[in-house]
Order: sequence, then C-alpha cells, then structure tokens
Amino acid sequence: MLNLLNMINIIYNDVPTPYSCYFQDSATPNQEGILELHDNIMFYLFIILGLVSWMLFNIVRTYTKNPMAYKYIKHGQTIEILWTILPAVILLIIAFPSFILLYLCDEVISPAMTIKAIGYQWYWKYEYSDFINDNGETIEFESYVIPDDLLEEGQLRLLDTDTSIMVPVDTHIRFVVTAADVIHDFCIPSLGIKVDANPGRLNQVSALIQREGVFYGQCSELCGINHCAMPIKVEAVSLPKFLEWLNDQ
Amino acid sequence: MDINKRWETMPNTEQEELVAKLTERQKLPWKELTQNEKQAAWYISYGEWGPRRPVHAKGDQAFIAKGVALGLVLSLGFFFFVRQFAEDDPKTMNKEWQMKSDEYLKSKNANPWGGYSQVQSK
Amino acid sequence: MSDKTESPLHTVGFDARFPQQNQTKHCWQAYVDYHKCINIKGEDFAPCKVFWKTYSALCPVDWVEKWDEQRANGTFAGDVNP
Amino acid sequence: MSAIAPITGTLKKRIFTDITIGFALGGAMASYWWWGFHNGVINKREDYYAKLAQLKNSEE
Repeated sequence: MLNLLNMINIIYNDVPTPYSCYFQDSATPNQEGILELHDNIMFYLFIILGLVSWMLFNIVRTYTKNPMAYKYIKHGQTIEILWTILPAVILLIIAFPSFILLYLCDEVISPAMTIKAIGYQWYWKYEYSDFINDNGETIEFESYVIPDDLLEEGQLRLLDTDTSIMVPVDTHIRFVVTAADVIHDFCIPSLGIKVDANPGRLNQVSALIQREGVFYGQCSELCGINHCAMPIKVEAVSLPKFLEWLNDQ
Repeated sequence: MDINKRWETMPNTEQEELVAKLTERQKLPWKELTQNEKQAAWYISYGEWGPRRPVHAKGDQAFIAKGVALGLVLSLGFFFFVRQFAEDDPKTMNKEWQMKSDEYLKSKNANPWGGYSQVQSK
Repeated sequence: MSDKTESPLHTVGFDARFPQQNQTKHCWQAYVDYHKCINIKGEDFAPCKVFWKTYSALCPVDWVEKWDEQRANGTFAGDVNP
Repeated sequence: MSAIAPITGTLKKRIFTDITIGFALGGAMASYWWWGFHNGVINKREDYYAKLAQLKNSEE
C-alpha cells in the first residue's frame, strides 16, 4: 500500500521537497522578481476564481428559477461584449509587468565570469574558459548523475551529480547554454533560470547568486530516454573558496 | 378512468377519438365536466408523455450510478493489478536515508527559509 | 564584488552589437576577427588578444576545434585572409 | 389592468448581490493569499538576507 502512495509522490523542482507545491527558495534577484510577478497574478486569479465559482455554483443551484439562467436565451449582446472585453483588459494588465520582468531578466550587462553549459545525451559539460589550467587548456568537466546503485546514503536520487558547477556568490555570472546533439534545457528553479540549449546556438543568461548554498535543477526539455537522468547541481561558495577550488582543477 | 396509465398503450385511432370527444365536451362550460374528464384533458395536453416525457426514467439514475461505480472499481482493480508488477521502491525511500539527506542539505544551506526536509517515508 | 579592480574574475563584457540572448554571432565574429587580426598583425600583436578572450569565453571548445580544423583544411566559411 | 403589481427588478437585484458575493469570496481568498501567505514568505526571505548582511558586516 505504501508502494502505491509513493507513486503519487511528485518531485517539484533549490532542493525540491516531497509534496511541495510552491517555489524553492530564491537565490537571485531574477527569481525574486518571478516570484513577485507570480504571486501578484495569483492575487487577481483568486478574485476571478471566487467570482466565477460563485456564479457557477449559484446558477447550478437555482437553475430552474434563476432569471440569469433563463434557458431559452440564445444570445445576450451586453454580456457577450462584457465577457470578451474584460478578460482582454485583465490579460493586458498582466502582460505589462510580465514584459518588464522578461526584458530585465534578459539583460547581461557586466558579467564577471562566463560558464558554458553544454547539453549532451545525457549529461552536461561545463567549461570555465575564463580560466586556464597548467597545460594551457580551459577548465572543463562533465557532470553525470549518480546512478541508483552508486548512491551513498543521504544523496538525492536523480538530483546529485558526480561533479557540480562551483560558482562564487555575489558575482555576476553569465551562463552560455548550448547543446551538442538534441535540444536540452538548462533549468535551475532557485536561480530563476530556464534556457533552452539548442545545438548550434549560444544562449546567454545571467545569475547573481546572493547566498551560499546548493541548488538543483533538471534538464527541462524532453531529450530522450535519459532525460530524467541529467540533473544540474550548482554549489555557490565564497570567492576565496571558489578560487581554491579553481586551483585544484 | 386512469387515463395516465392507459393513454400510451391506446391505439392511435382511439386516442384521436378520445381527443375529439373531450374537445366536444370542453365547448360546454367547464363546470359541467366530470373530474375524470378534467384530468384526462389535462393529461393529454400536459402529461408526462411524448415530448414531455422526463429525460431519465425511474430506474435510470440507479443504472447510471451502478455503471459509474463499476467503472471505478474496474479501473482501480486494474491499477492495483498493474502495480503488483512494479519495481521495488528506490533505496532512498526510507527514513534513515532521508534524515541523512536533510543533514547534508542543512550543511549546504539549502532552502534556508522555505524548508528543505526530504523526509517522507515512515 | 564591490571592488571590481581587485576581483580576479574577468570575462567578456556587454557588446552593443550583440545585445540579444543569442550570442552565437558574438562568438563567431570574435573567432573570425581574431584570426583575421593575427593574419594581418602577427600572432604576438597584443590587441588581438581581446578577440581571443572573447571567443574563448563564449565558444564551446568543440566549436573552436572544428573551426581550427576547417581553417587548416582551407574549408573555413569565414573570411580570415588579410 | 392586472390585479397584482408587475414584479420587476429581481434580475438586477440578483445580479448585484451575486456579483457582490462573488467578489467578496474572491477578495477573501486573494487577501489570504497575499497577506496571509505571500507576505509571510517575503518576510522570511528579507529576515534571512538581513541576518546574512549583518553576519557579513560583523566579519569585516
């Protein structure tokens, strides 16, 4: 029976928690903006939901003697105009803040470092080309999911990877996202990032991580049989620690 | 006279005859109509027959309810049957493991205000 | 952080020719420019380094390798001759 | 002339009360969402970052 219950367990997207149904804790201004917009729109949606469900309930309840539900009315000019124009106006009002946020998130003005994320079937490859190792090559590494049978106790299934993206906090980072075979999608909910990784195209997106921590993400474009098994793990550490890690590479 | 029980089984000619007879009778002052005649006239015009027959007959609701229940039971049965062939839970699905995950996530400062707990198994 | 000059992190900044999310052309242009630059001015000409930094920061290593190979074979699509 | 005064205005009255009740219901849900839930989350976040900033300042 427990077996069955677990099947309904849905992992939502920082660290997803079982049965959670709200955002993971934000770590970038972008995600804070997204959250604010989402909650704002939800506010108006709740009002609409209240009105619509009350009307529906009421009409169902008093169907036979409700003048509003008069069943031989075929067309009501006034109400038709009202319920076409009003939703359009509401959508328009929602669209403006949405566009503002969209174009704000799109800006990558003065990044301090660039990380390339390249999607493969089915793993990610990261290149830190701003830095060069002793052999004069750029720092690059691949990141695979830890398979179930190699998981050590406490590791998150299908979320923990063998290598993670190390990034310094309070640094403007540019991610350049592309793919090598099919379309993948580089998505980290806590950072407010979701960019398609298209073969032959470089997409940039910025992130300014405000706190140290570990952030998980998953490939978000169906890319084949192991689509579920190419997670993304970002570890944000202080700048000195990051440089230390860089020297080890 | 029990017109509402006989009416629908009457042959057409008889129905027409009856209607004609009643129409004739209704030309008189209505006070002179007998109770039965009044009832018959009303039934023919407004009774629950022909286009005024209710959409669902008496037993229909029970029939539909039974059908829906049967469908639900069958699909649940199929679901449980299929689940018998399911793989075991992944080894992460136990409390010790999830407590360990929590420790790790805490050390990594995950979800500092929203909560990070992975514990879901008993 | 606040003190930009002290930060050991440097990367390609914003380029008004490529303000979009799509940076493919940015990478490509930098690669072509660099090789054109060194073909004219020679490998050691310092200002060419800017292009080198740009393309190495933006282009995936695979792409660079492929283009290097194409240049060696003479099949490169860009104009890199002086 | 009819003996009973014509009954008018029921539709208008009804629509008016229904819309009022609908918006009141929606307003209640939305208010709970914003002031009961959203503000709580935002406050927790701001508290966290305030503490983080304080910690950083004390370290320097």
